[in-house]
Amino acid sequence: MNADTVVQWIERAAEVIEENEKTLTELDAAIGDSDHGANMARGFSAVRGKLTAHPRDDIGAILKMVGMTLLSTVGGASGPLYGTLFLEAAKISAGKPEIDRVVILQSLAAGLAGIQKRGKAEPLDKTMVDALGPAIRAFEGAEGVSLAEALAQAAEAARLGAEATIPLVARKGRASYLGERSAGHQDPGATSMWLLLQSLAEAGAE
Amino acid sequence: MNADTVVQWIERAAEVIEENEKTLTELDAAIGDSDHGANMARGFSAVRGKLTAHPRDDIGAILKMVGMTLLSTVGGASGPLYGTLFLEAAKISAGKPEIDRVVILQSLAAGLAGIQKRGKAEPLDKTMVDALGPAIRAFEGAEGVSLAEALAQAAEAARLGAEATIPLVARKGRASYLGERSAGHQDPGATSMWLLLQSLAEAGAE
Amino acid sequence: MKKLLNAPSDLVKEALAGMALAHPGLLRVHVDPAFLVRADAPVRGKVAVLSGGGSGHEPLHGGFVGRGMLDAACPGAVFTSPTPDQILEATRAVDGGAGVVHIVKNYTGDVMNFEMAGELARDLGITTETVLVNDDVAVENSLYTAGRRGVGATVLVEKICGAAAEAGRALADVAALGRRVNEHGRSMGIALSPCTVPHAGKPSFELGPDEMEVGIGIHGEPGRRRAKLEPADRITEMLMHPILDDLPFQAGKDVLLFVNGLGATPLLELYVVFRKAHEIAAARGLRVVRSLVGPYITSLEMAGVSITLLQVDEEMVRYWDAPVHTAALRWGV
Amino acid sequence: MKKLLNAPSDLVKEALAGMALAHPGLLRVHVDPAFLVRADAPVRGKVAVLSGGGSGHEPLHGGFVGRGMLDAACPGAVFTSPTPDQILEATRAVDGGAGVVHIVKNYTGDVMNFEMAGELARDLGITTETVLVNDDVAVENSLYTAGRRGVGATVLVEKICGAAAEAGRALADVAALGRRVNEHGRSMGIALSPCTVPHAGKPSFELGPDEMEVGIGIHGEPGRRRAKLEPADRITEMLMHPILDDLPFQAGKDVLLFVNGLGATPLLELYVVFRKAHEIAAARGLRVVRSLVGPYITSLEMAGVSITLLQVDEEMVRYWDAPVHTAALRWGV
Ligand SMILES: Nc1ncnc2c1ncn2[C@@H]1O[C@H](COP(=O)(O)OP(=O)(O)O)[C@@H](O)[C@H]1O
Ligand SMILES: Nc1ncnc2c1ncn2[C@@H]1O[C@H](COP(=O)(O)OP(=O)(O)O)[C@@H](O)[C@H]1O
Ligand SMILES: [Mg+2]
Ligand SMILES: [Mg+2]
Ligand SMILES: [Mg+2]
Ligand SMILES: [Mg+2]
Repeated sequence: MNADTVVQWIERAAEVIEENEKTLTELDAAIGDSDHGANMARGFSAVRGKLTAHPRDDIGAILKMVGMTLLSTVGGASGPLYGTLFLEAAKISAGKPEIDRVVILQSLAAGLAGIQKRGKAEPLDKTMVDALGPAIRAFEGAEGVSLAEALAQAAEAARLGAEATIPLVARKGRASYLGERSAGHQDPGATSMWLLLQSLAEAGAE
Repeated sequence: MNADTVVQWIERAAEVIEENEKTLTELDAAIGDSDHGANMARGFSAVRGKLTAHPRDDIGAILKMVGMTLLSTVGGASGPLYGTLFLEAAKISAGKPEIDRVVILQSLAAGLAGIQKRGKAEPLDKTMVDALGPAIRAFEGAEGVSLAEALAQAAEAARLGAEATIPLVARKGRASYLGERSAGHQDPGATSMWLLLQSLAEAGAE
Repeated sequence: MKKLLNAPSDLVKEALAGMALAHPGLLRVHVDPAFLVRADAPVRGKVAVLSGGGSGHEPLHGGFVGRGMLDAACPGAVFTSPTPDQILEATRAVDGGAGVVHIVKNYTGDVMNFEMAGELARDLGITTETVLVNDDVAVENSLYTAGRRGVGATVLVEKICGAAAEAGRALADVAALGRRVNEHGRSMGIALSPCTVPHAGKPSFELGPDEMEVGIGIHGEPGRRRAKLEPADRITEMLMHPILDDLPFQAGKDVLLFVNGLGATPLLELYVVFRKAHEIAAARGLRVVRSLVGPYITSLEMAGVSITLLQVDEEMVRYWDAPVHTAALRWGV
Repeated sequence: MKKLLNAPSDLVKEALAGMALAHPGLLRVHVDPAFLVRADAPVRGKVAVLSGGGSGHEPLHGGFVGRGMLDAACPGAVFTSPTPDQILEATRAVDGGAGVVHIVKNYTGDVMNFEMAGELARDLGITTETVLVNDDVAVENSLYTAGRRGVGATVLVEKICGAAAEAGRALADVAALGRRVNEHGRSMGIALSPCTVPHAGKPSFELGPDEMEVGIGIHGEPGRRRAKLEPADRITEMLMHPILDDLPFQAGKDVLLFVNGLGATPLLELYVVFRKAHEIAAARGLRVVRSLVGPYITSLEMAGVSITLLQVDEEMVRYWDAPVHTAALRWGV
């Protein structure tokens, strides 16, 4: 995967987030404060503005820019977490104009580790971790297939993981205030995480 | 008409006002501030509490008590006006244990004069005057019939007068702020005035 | 609209009891007839300033009782003018021997009840002066209406009269000052959603999701006209232009700009309106020297905003700035 | 719910501009990143007190910027925690060389953004101390939740920390005091009707005419449970008893009783609740020595009330009484 693909990923992600802003808002209305859609849209819109002119020689630098931008525009719980995801991933791919699947795996894993270090969420706490964790495991286990196929499997695992948050009682984040009432609703952050990974798979397929 | 009949009138009025509190509220909601029903009910409830023990030898004293009580409990525009109505009527029948139709006419006329002096409303301004004025003229013109029949005609004139306020544009009171929008709604004060006079007719019929 | 209350007929009485408990050093509550007075009333030798009206506009008037503003406030039932005996007893309770100013919002009921109370006070040898507040530009002041309503300028009249009285000014001066404030203030409001009077159980009018009432009062009655909901900046223009043209406010003058919440409108939105109103005033060549933003004269839970613009002179500003110690306005003490 | 605004994404920015115009001598507004600081910031040698959070809770926090309370406030988007760069820039702007206290409401986003800002501030040589506010008793503080929410006690922590800082107390003392206030404060709220976040266009939940949400927060999310609407006195009991039992508040102690409007509840109703809450506190043997009633920490146009009870000692009362000059709280100056 080269830097152009990474840029395509983020551009696609920004589109997908914008297309799904209403959905994310509604998910966050049911078990939160209705801002996740606007938060993510604001963040990715700011990122998109900076992407076009960004140099294409260092993937880490691109991811760092994405992380810093999300961190300073998204806010809420998702801002620091998504910011950390990209900043930690950026460290792994620092200086590289191209990354192979090993680096991709390490970057995603570093991102997850950063999210869990910052937010202290465990699997099944009903958060974005429940989309990213399965995605990483699927990607890791996708041997003997193309990178594009592996990314697609990761995206599918993220989708299923987000869906699997529906019956869960939230133990982290704003949804946890609702207790049992949080069950029956899909977690907004897990949903946006899936959308991110889906965009990555789409960029990786081209 | 003796004092007992006057007491019956006021007791009947209190009942009728209570029965029609919701109607008066709704009329005052359309072109006012929704309080006329509660105002009148509060006032007549207070009056009813004082009626039972009140001496029956002086109709003027009874009417004065009614006026003072309404004045100190009703509030709003209708409080001073209804208070004045009864206080002015009380002066005419002061000291009398019985009143004939001449005194009744003078009392009502004094009441209307008091209302118009205090509130400065003219006929067709869309106020209680538009029920009381016609009632007085009907009573005055009811020659050769019993007192009961004359009072019934007065009540009917009040009813028609209140209904006739429907198409009028209010020029006095809170409804006047609405301008043209006040047309199409019956005036609450004219309606309560009719109810008062209807109660008087009912008491006079017994 | 749902409400936090017990029996509707106990609402005012219970709220007064709560005020007495919340502000013990500030005011005293008299239960029957109902009125509030400043804790140190009567203040001998000082002109007393008294107002009142229906409940449902809080903090107006009870929240303005205290040093530097109202000596007494008379609360009627919700949206119902207080009665002459309330007003008389309150007048007697605060009469310090220098006369009593009655600040009366121009509604037929308020005017008549205060008039009758004034007559009774006179019979008892208490001199009263009435300052009528009729700042609302939405209604024509003509032979065909009950005159202009008293709305936002009431707060400003109460503050300025209260300060003048506290400073030892004579009765005629305090009243004249109050009238001058009224004459130089203009207001107008809009509503995005109605309010519900507890006894009535339902709002007095309904508004669709894209409608607003223009030229609204503070008693829940419909406004002058219904219009399509517009952005805040356009609404601010719709309020400011009639206000500016009515006095008319002339370039080079100083003004106090008061953006008032009618009850349910968030402070965020009031500041958005203030920003635009300030811009419009400045464009008209006015200097905004003082400001007030918040829910000060409300209409239960009505969502909406009213703007009051007061052309001020040095004396008005001095009395606006003077110390005041009430539940809802406090500075300098 | 309809709103007075222009473009939703400009709401916060325009409101800030309005605040700057309305309170020019009191605060300064920085646009990008967005924050407000007291007009005389930085105050050299004084511990600075900073807070922030999503917009939509006004006057919290921007309305509490000024002498004796907050040096700075960082407003995020509606109901959205501010970002580390906002908090860092505001921290730098008010750092007087004696350290900065960050008052952080216990929400995952607020905590993380302030944490990251604190790390960045440390890198720049600015010492910060975090006071976490988590007074809401409606949520269990357990391994299975994100902890108790910071609600009404935030106002009290900000006032008391602000006063202590103004009095020249050291950073560690101000922080310790703030934590002690938090530890002795308990809150709970109910909602009669929801609010609508501008971007969302519709409320996050619907309530029937005879329903209320019990254990509500200030971000529009549903409460702990839905219940039948009850009379005000019963609702007050439903709030006071969990509050009283949680600390637990013990007979003979002094308390500050704070009855807060969530946005659309009329002041009349807040005082009805105060009356009953005061009675319940007194029945528990508590002495209500201070009170606060009004919309101080809101949730846009939510109708509802929250109660905060703070067990106070002499030091807390002294700092509560100390002069404060902000848009929303002012005394002694
Ligand atoms: N501690 C946490 N760890 C991981 N993810 C979390 C945590 N807390 C919240 N989230 C995620 O953040 C999402 C909510 O984001 P957002 O609505 O933008 O922030 P906020 O909850 O502050 O309004 C949740 O759906 C959840 O996926
Ligand atoms: N100037 C007036 N003269 C006569 N009647 C009036 C006048 N002003 C108002 N009214 C009467 O009072 C009625 C309203 O009474 P009410 O609702 O109790 O008082 P308010 O208008 O103060 O709320 C009107 O319907 C009208 O009949
Ligand atoms: Mg959210
Ligand atoms: Mg009425
Ligand atoms: Mg009325
Ligand atoms: Mg949020």
